[in-house]
Amino acid sequence: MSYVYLYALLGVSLFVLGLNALIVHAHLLRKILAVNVMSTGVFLVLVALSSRNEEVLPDPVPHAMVITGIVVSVSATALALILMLKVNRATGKNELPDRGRD
Amino acid sequence: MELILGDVPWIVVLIILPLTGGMACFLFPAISKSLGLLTSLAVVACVWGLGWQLEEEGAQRYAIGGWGAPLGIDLYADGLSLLMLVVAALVGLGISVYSCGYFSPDKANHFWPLWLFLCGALNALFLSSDIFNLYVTLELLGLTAVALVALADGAEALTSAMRYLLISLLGSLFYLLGVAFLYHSFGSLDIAILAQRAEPSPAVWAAVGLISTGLLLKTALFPMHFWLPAAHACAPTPVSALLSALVVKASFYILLRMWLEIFPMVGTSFAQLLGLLGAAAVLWGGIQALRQTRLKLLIAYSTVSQLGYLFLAFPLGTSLAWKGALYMLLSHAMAKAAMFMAAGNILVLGGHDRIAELSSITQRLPLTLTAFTLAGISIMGLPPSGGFIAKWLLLQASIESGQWWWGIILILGGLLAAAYVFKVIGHVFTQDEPTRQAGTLPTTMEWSALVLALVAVLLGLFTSWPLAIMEIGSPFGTGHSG
Amino acid sequence: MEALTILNWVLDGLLGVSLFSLAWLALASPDIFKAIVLFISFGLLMALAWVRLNAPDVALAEAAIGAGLTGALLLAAFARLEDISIGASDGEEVQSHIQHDSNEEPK
Amino acid sequence: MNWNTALPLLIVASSLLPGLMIFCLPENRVVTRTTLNLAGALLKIVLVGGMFWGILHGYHFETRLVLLPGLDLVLRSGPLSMLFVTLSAGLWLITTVYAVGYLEGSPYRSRFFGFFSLCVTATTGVALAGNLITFLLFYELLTLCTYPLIVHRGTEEARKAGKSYLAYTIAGGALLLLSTVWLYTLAGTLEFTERGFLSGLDASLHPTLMIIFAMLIAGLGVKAALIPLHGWLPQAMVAPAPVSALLHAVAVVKAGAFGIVRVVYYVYGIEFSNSLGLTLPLAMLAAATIIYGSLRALFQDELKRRLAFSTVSQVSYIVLGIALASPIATLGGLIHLVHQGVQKITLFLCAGNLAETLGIHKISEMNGVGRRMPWTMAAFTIGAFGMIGAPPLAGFFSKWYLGLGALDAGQGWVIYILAASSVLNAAYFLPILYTAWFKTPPDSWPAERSFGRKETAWTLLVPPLVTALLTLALGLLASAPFNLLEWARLIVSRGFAQ
Amino acid sequence: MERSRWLLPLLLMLCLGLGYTVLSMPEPVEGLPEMLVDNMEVAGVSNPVTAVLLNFRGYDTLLEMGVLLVALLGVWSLGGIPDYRESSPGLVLDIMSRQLVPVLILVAGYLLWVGADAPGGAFQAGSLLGAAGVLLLLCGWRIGNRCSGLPLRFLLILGLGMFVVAGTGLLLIGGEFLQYPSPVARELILMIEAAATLSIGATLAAMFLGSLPGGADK
Repeated sequence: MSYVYLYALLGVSLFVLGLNALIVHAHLLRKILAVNVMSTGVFLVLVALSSRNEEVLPDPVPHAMVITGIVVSVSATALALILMLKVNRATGKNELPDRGRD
Repeated sequence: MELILGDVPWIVVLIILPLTGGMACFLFPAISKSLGLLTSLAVVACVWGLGWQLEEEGAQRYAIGGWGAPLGIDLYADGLSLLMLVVAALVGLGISVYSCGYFSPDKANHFWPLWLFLCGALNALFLSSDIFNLYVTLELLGLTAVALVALADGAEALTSAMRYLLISLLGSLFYLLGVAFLYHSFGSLDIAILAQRAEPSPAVWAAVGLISTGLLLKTALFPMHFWLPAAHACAPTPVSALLSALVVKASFYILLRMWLEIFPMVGTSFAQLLGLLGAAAVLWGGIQALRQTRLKLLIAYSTVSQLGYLFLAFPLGTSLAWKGALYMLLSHAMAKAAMFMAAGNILVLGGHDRIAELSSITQRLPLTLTAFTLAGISIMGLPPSGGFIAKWLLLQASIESGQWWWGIILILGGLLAAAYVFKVIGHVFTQDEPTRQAGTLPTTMEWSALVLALVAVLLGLFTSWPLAIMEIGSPFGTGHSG
Repeated sequence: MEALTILNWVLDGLLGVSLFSLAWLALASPDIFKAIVLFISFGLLMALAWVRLNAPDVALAEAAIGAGLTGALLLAAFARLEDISIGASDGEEVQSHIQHDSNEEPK
Repeated sequence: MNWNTALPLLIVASSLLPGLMIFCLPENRVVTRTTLNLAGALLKIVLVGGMFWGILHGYHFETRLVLLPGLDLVLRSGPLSMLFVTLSAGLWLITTVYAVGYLEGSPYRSRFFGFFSLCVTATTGVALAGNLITFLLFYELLTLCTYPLIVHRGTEEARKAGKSYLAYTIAGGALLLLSTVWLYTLAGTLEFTERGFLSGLDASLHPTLMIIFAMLIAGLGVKAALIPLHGWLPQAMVAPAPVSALLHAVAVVKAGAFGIVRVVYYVYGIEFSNSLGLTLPLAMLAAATIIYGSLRALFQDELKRRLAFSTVSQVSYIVLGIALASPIATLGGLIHLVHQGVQKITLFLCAGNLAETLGIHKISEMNGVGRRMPWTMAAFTIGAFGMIGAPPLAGFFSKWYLGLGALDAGQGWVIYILAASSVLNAAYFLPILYTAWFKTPPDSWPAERSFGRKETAWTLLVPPLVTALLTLALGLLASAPFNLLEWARLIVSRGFAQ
Repeated sequence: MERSRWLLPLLLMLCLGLGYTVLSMPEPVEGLPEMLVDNMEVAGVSNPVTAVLLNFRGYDTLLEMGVLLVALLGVWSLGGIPDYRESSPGLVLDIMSRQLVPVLILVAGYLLWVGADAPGGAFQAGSLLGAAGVLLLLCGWRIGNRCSGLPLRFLLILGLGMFVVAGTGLLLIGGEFLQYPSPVARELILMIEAAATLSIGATLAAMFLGSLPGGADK
């Protein structure tokens, strides 16, 4: 049970934590934070499982995938933030009208 | 001619062309309209070229960067992806022609680059055979779709765009976690290699669950459909036509591709669940569509219902059922795009789309009305239309495989569709005199709707050509029967 | 040698627990600004975790983009959010923008 | 494209192309529209005549288009389809002339005549269909084309009638589709063959075949107005007169009856369906409809509603004739298919005349109308007597053969049904004639339009007279060469085992 | 709170399920690393992650540059965000940014260069440039109107454009799409990375700004 699995479990728990926050919180900024935490969780799982046997170098493909994932998530967050500002301007509130579920 | 057609790698050109078109429109906004139209035409030509190549040599695999499957990324084109490309190209052309007349100049500058990037993302998605690459294309598709929905300036449009973005991101993350599990248990990201190496294990079960949930979120299957009607109804018309006809189908395509190749060993219990959800979608979507008072919301709920049909093919599993589902996808894309364009015409001329007061507007739009009726015939699945052929194939598959209850769902869905289509058409035969609203509609907007509706109807008569396309590379040959 | 592995385990455990608690606090804190700051610190700590998983490239990317830029975007959005709600936003440019579009505005 | 394969398609296209062209015509181009209409009708009759001539010289006409692998659209010229195609072609010409006169000056005529020609295309398609899927395709097309005609007026009542018409027919169509697919999966083919293609299937499938038969009859019964699926017919009378004349007397209703003939004879085969015990319940259902239709007709004051209920009962004669497993009864049913069409169209055209020229809709308003419009009422009387079954007219022969067939099939109770229905026919037709001829006319008619010396426009008067003469001719010249009886005997001989 | 009644147990179950799956994950019988190692010398760069990012899975990075550009397009199409208020930068920010920005640009250049052999590369360098851009924007600097039109747009699409041009160029000279001939692979990758860094920096800064600089075509 090397330390890698510890991080993998941490990744899973971050994923679930983010999912819970996304569903529970209504404020849009919190939802965007929750999405970011979830994606960090998924990336953690990806990279942690890539270095399971210590003797060989860790597998670089997941690393590349995670870097791509980080850039994708930053662009999605940027769009989400600007969209949130527009929603706030148009509806005056920071929440989605009918408390859409997740 | 054969020489040129033969060795041009159409498969790559199909992806690069829309991207370059998008960049060009972004660089030179003044001429974005003509550039966009030109690119759409060129994409149709490329799809024709690829179809010609596939006809010659069967399914085609193209290793990008020359590295080959496990290391590099492969593009794979067979009958299934060619059919989706044809749908995307034809509906895309119709939408490009329609949006030439639809957008005000400053909105058009934003519309064309986004639309061409979306077209590029669609082509990349249909051609890729690498599951992480599919994640990136899904993300590109999601962001462009959200940006396009947010083009319409209403509070409603912005909130539905926000909800759509959150759902899209959530779906992608579920999908990515599934990809992580698959990669770490089988060591490759390529679908073909995964198909050979996959055998049932807890990791695969989890991956199936995660990937399916993620993709079902993006396909808006029944329990997770709440974001679709608002997004499709409040978006600008060409965008809602785009979303209903193409974007929602892209995630269905990935689920289908995965289901046929990597998950065949998954028990039928999961397939039955998908079938049940599909049946619930058909009935729920139909009933909701019947209760709507606004035309675009009615059509959006009709999309929710029609998507349910596609999932009925999962529990059946025979190659006939898959062909029926694909034919339904093809004719629904054409008919739904035509319907949304017709609704858009009514909205632009009349200023509102309340169904009760449609009659005075439709008196002045005979072409749009014919387009809506023909598209309605295909949605209902009445004979001279593609919808009928799809319904016939699905019914035959359901009876042959002994699970006749899916057939009953199909029939009930058809009745519900007839109810809500005729609810709209019924308002046309009234004695009100035409509206005196000023301004006329550019004819390209009416004709593009009519042409797409005609294609949906002609699909009912000339079925040999689409069926032949589905056969290339026998994507369903491996599907377990029964 | 034995001590080193125990130390490693303690370090990892500490890092894991602090990461989780930071994420929990960031998502659950009542005040939005506090949430953002906690999230940025969570991002920085994540960079450390990537290093521990010997993925230096990812650590760099996470530090620069995940913590740095995402944090900057969040703070900028938060600031603008405050402007709008205080009503200090410059009125005319915004109003003119909303009404000018095509008559497609659903009544 | 030699003649053998092109002719059926040409016949169907001869009304499709004018229809599509008429759709594009602006409203004021009356002359072009009428010429297109008449040209289409005449062309169709010429082509049908050509096909007749071809069949007599032993040619075989069939158009085959591939729809799905193993399933294709077939238009074939069999004896039965010739019967129905000649009927619809002839009556379409007459009704078009009538409709041009009837709709003078009313709005949306391009739309009306466009859908009118599409309807006839669908009817000819139904007649010429060579297998069950082609039949289904044109059957559903017929629903789509008749709906706009019913709601043509645009009044609230018309739209309500349209809604109920759709409810019935779309549901019927769905049932038909389900049973056709089920049949296809069981039998592997849908081609109409002389003695049915289902007798070869093994015995274990018989219960499913019975369920499928019930669903097929329910699907077709909607249009054939069998009870309890007849609800839409009386409401559809709100449509303009040419629509109710051609469609509800000839095209739509006959398509249903024709479908039942196809199913019983060319899908199941009369002997096989008899052995399955399916024909008796069908005969009982038809008999019940006959009595029910006539009873309801008694109490209708509105002329067109009474005629509608009379149609409900008359069509069931055909179904009754088919269901009695004897060649003579079938002969009676088939000739009634033509006779009822001709007689009913006469009555509806006369009703249209009364409504158009004098604004009469109710029978109580018809006092002494015979004096004001003698020719129209003469045609009405001939039609009425034909319906009752008076000897020299066509109606008599069908009832005569039905009776003989019932005896031959050993179903004595049918005689009582026929007798009772004839009495009921007399009970609801004779009062109309009495009020029209013998009562004193009121001093002014509700909405009189004077046409100078003539009683009404010639385009309105000539069609009913022609159909009345046709009723007479079918009755008197029953044994002349090329007559209807000969043709029906040919069909029947092919249908039965001997 | 009716919803939390069924939400928490469901999420806990999900967490346990995923945790168990992760722990019981079988070791892949033939993973990618071995194949990667013997292809490294052909890849033109020695840092495995950059090799995978730019060479083996270069198509992913191409699409991902597209994602960045599309996100910016989406942000600009939304528009209508009030510009960042023109507060005069505080003394500390002013001095700090005068020192920091050149260092940031230098480090970005270094990261770009070292990316071939050690951890670093286009995205990290690009984000540093973006950070520099953000600092400048905070100090109230705005891109001059003269070059906020075509030149800025050209800079933004430089990353994706260079990728596409390089790919098709290689295609035309006979190889597969994005197939770098090994002798010249290193220089090609560096060129593409440089273009990518510039456009990533510009894109991230523009996204921070939020709306069209100078509202040119509003």
